[in-house]
Amino acid sequence: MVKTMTQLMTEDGIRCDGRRLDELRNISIKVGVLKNADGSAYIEFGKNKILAGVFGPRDVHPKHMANPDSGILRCRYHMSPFSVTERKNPAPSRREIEISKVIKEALQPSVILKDYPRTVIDVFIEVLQADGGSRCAALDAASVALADAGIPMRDLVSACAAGKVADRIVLDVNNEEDQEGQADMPVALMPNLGKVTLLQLDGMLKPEEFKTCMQTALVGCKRVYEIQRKALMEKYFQNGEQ
Amino acid sequence: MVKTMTQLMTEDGIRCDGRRLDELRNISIKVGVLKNADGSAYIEFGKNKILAGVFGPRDVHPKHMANPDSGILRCRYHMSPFSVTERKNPAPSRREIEISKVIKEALQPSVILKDYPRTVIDVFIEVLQADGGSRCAALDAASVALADAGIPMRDLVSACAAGKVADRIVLDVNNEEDQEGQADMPVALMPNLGKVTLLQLDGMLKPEEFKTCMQTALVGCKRVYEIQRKALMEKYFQNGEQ
Amino acid sequence: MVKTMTQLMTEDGIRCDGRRLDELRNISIKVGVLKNADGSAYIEFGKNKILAGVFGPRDVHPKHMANPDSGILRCRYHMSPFSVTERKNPAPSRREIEISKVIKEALQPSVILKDYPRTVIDVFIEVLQADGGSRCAALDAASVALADAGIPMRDLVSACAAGKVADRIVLDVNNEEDQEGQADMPVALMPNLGKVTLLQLDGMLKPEEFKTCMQTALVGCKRVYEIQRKALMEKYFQNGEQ
Amino acid sequence: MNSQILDQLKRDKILDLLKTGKRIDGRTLDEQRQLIIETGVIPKANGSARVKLGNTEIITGVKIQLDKPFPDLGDKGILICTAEILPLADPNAEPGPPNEEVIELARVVDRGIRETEMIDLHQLVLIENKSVIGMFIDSSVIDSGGNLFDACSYASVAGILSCTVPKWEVKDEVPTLVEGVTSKPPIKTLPVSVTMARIGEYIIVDPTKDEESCMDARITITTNSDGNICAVQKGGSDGFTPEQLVQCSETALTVGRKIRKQFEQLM
Amino acid sequence: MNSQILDQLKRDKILDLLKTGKRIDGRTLDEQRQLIIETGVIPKANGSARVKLGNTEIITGVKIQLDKPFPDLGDKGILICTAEILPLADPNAEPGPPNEEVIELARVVDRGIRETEMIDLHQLVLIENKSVIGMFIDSSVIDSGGNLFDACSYASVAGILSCTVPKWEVKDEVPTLVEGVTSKPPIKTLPVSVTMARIGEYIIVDPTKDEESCMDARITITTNSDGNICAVQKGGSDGFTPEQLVQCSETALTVGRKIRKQFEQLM
Amino acid sequence: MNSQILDQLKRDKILDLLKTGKRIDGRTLDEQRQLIIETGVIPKANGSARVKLGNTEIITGVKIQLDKPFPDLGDKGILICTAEILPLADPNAEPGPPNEEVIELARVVDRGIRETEMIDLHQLVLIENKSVIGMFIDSSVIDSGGNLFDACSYASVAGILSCTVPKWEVKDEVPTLVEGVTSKPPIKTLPVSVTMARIGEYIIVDPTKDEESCMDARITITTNSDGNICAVQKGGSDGFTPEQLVQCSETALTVGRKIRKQFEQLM
Repeated sequence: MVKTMTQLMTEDGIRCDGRRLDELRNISIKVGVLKNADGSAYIEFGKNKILAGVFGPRDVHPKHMANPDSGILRCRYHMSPFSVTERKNPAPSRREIEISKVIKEALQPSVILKDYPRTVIDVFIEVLQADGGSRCAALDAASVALADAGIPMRDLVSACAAGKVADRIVLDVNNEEDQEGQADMPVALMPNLGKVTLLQLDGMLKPEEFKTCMQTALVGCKRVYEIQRKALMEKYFQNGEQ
Repeated sequence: MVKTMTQLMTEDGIRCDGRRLDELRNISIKVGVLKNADGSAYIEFGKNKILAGVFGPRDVHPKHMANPDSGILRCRYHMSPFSVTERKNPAPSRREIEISKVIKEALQPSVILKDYPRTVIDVFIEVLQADGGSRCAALDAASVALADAGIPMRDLVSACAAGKVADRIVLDVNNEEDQEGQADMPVALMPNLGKVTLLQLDGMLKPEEFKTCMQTALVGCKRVYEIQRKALMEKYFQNGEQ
Repeated sequence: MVKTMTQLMTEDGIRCDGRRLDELRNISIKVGVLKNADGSAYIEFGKNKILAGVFGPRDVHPKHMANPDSGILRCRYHMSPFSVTERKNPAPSRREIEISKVIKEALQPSVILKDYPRTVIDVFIEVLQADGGSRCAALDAASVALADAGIPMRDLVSACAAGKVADRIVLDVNNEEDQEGQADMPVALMPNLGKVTLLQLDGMLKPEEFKTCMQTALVGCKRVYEIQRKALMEKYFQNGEQ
Repeated sequence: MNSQILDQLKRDKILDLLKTGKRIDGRTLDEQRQLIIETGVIPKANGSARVKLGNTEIITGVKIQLDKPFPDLGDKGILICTAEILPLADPNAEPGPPNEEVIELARVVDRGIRETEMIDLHQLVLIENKSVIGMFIDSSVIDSGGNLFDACSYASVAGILSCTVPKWEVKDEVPTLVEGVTSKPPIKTLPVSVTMARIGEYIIVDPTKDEESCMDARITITTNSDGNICAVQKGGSDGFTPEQLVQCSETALTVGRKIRKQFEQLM
Repeated sequence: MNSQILDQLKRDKILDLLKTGKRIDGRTLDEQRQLIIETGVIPKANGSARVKLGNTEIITGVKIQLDKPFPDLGDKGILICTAEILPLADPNAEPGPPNEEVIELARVVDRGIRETEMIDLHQLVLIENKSVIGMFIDSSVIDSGGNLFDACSYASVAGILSCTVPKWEVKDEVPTLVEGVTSKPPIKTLPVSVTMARIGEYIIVDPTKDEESCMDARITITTNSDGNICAVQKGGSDGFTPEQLVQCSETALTVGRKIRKQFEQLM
Repeated sequence: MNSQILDQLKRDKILDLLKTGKRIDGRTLDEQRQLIIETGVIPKANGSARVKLGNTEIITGVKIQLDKPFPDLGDKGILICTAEILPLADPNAEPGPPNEEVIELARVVDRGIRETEMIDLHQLVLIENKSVIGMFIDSSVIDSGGNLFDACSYASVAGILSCTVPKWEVKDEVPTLVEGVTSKPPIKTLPVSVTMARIGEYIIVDPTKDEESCMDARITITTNSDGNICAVQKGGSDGFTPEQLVQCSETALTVGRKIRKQFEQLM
């Protein structure tokens, strides 16, 4: 299906997948989906299908990586060979290594590591099917999986992108918009503490657009937060506020 | 030389290399051929030419691999670049890694590891020239090399393949039969304990043929055992029963 | 520019870059050019531009490499991707690994390691632009960087190549002469102790030429030594004999 | 490791139960755990399956793309099965290049499908010696609960069965994708892998992780729709008697038939 | 690590000074260190630069060579920026394959130049889908004194500006080098990367190594000549408030303008 | 390491003997160990040799196959010598990628054969710039008893001398194998590598493993049939005086002549 720029949005601001400018894709989160992991979550975010599993706090191997004053957090973001159009080599790409790092740094302020010196908390993320915004969706699942593992946390981390498509700022950029749009800005927020823990941008924004785009993303993060909270409630309180 | 299926066997059951159905290729084993290794053996099995060297029991590196309750056995099966028709990359292939594992597990029941906690016995196998059945020949040499190294053992391990060629079950599949035959089944036996420690199959066998094929291979293993025993006697008792 | 053999030297013994047979290229050495390294030097030797940085004596990682009776010396010779005509892959080539080893062994006799058991002295060499004789130039910079780091030394190491071009023995082979000449012989000398610590040869020399070539290179080494000494004096004694 | 005390206690308990013909999860010795197969779980892939075998869970995706044939195999398409144990599937799994266990797992899964000749590779040729269809069947273990061999094999087979193969037309020696036209892959037979463990003198089908941690030896036997035995892999640090192996081959056929029925419902 | 005692003491001292509006090296909060750019330092490369930003020093070389385009990007030339921290640049740098910090560094530098569309990649095409010009911009950190992101970015931009691009003529579908003819690369805009660190509630521009060792979070913002914001990368183990981020974007524009003037003198 | 006590004792004993002109195995200082060369030991290879030099044993195989020339070397065939120390050859050898010692070994063996121009590479060209004959000479150390440099070099030379080179005819720009026709490789000269060690003030030829463990420095000199010196490699953690090096070059020529006679018997 060849898509030209003009098809990314109608004149009425309806996007190529039928959404309005400020509308999220469908999101569903399931908590505790894995038996081996200490905590886990599965998210579907648009066409993203992502698993997150958490182990720890546990002993660090190799030992010289341990910190005597604090626990450490490690993160691996990995894409399955079948998750993208062209089969992906299973060895981690430089892109995956960078995303693993920014996700780790986005989760880190939410996790209370001081109480677990010499240990590690491992967050493993597997992207089974990738769509636009996979790093945000991955973060959303990972934060819920950390909570499911019983790790003490200051806040959840809720992530969502915004972007610029056909000269307008839109919430939650999908794959086509990411490929052919003008800007993509993934954002992660600790909603209760009001801190942005991930911010990236690829594209071209005027200074005013930069502000609007970030505000739009933050609104999205807060909506994602409600979905994360509900998913955790559903697992931990039978009568989750459905 | 192009070989068609019909040429693999004559109507009288004579195979492409002149052997009868139940006939082994020429096998010769020399014990103690290496000066540095604690034990060693060289086998010629048909056109296979294979060296096995054993070191140990010795300290384990890296140390975290050591088992405080038992010795461990490690095995590396490796093919020389010049051992096959097309020059082989010297880095170990996935095939070599798998064969290293099944050989290790085939040798393991024969070796008494309990008495050597925290140590390792290393078995290194080098295929200098490869023919059909190289993993069996490698095993035969490795077991003799373990005995030569003075490692306490419950039994030798004797290995030989059988297979299906031109609709008949044959002993000791050679290279052409392996490439163009219908089945190849490498088997390893501890002859005195009556235990099969390696069994693989590639091909297609009816249930009855499966039994016959295994029995055929076991007969071969026992014949190989006599050759292994004789080789050890020749080294350790000057008047080996030649 | 296509260069034929005859163009490498005029009948009067003037070389393709205008030098006489026994003339060095321009050499300049700056000491202490890096802020992080414990010692450093930058050399321009013809068109070679090479940095050397020294760290240590410091703890060895991984620890099992440490020697309880002596310090150890490590050396990495590395070429920048942009240092040669065709962009070079940044991963170390087999050539770079070999040169790292011969440089380490050429420096080793000059460094007093006994007083620093369990430690390492790391010598890192980066070839920013490569010309003929880069290993000699690298050695010259590395030895000065070791001195700059305050490592106790028995002598400096001074290196220079000689070779055979158009049937004549020449000092300090440049890139064209290395590529199209008849022999290249890099030599390193501890000038005060009179010991040759590096000697390699690629090419074809008659026995008499071998001696002449080595003697020529040794004269070059001694001249390089004066330049190294002057560079160190300039840093450590304001009134360096410029 | 068998030598560890916990494993020894586990083994004692499991053996005590086996003497009475029972297993810790209540199964009989030749009974598999429940197998749940769901296909089409990765819509972007050409085929996919999620398989649960007891506590073990696998996701397999199939990617189909134009490829060049292997040298000397110019009359065959390409079929490659891989398997990996994701680090989230097991506390002991480690990220990084595959170790020998994972390599064995992948190769045994691949061999079962290859040696039964499940797919007619000749039908995947577009231009002999030049251009063929490649099928990449990648299995990821997402929860490790024992018997990864069978679970990955089932997920791979189900993934293949769920496939739609794109159509390429050869025009002027160049294969060109024909939009919107697909077909099923050329299936010739249904391979079923059955893995058994020996604990003491008992042979049990489809071992759990606990059973595997104290087994003596392991055997995986793959049969095809015609009741042939096509691939065998013995594993583990001890052996089998020849009689036990014959018994295993019969069990593999019997148990295999039930699984094959589940596959047939996917066709 | 923040937890180490020395870093804590350093942080206390730095924070005390910041409360009075000062930094340990005497700069104001939004003041960059002196930037010294020298080009043509590697004559054998097609372009090169040596950049000093305070105690940080970078050498960048640009190599230009014939290449094949990426699949699906047949109408664009190739531009690849890399970065590495030489082991002589830092006592903690280690030889060997790049770790995650170095990979992030290289990717952020590359993204800044790519997303601003500094170079018109369409002009690097020789034969569509077949033959293009490839530009490899390799930066080596030779002295590490903090803010490697900006220093590598400046060195890369300066290296590109100093480039002479060889000329290839296409004859009979074969690109042939035309000796002695070169041109400047097709520059569309000048990217400027500005990195800021948050320490406590203070945002400081162009952090030194000491400031980085005790910062809470980091942000790198790249702007182009038209005053657009084109690339952002947040790093570090804590976050920013949205207000701080807006402030950072404004600072990036203001500070960026000064740096861009330095670049313009190279053109 | 020299510093270890055992090595020191060994060194003391070896030096005491050297003062009386003797070595621990009874040889004179400039005497090589017995060299036994057997060729054709790997019939499936195009050439092969097993070499014993005292307790050191090497197997070399030569594979000859069609190849593409290196860029800019389109008028030359390909010749690559490798060497590896098998883990069964030495208790200290480790499986895995080659370390710096093994890389040096391989490169010195390769250089000796390359720089003497043993093989006329121009005669290995089938179609200039397109298609050449490649010779891969792979040496495996199977027993390590000192002086691997010379032993691998001798095995490589013997392997080459034993080679039969297949014939390819060029038809319509395509090289085609001519069955049953072979020739000898185009040999121009016979390289002989001679390695010497310095222990104290003594220079000894063909050091054993014990002698190597306490030597001060090492030198390998390769000469050709015309008595030229073609390749030199100094190794070890100390140096030589210029006079010692001249002495070594003379010894390399004298000792080399005897070895060359052994090679001539293989031709």
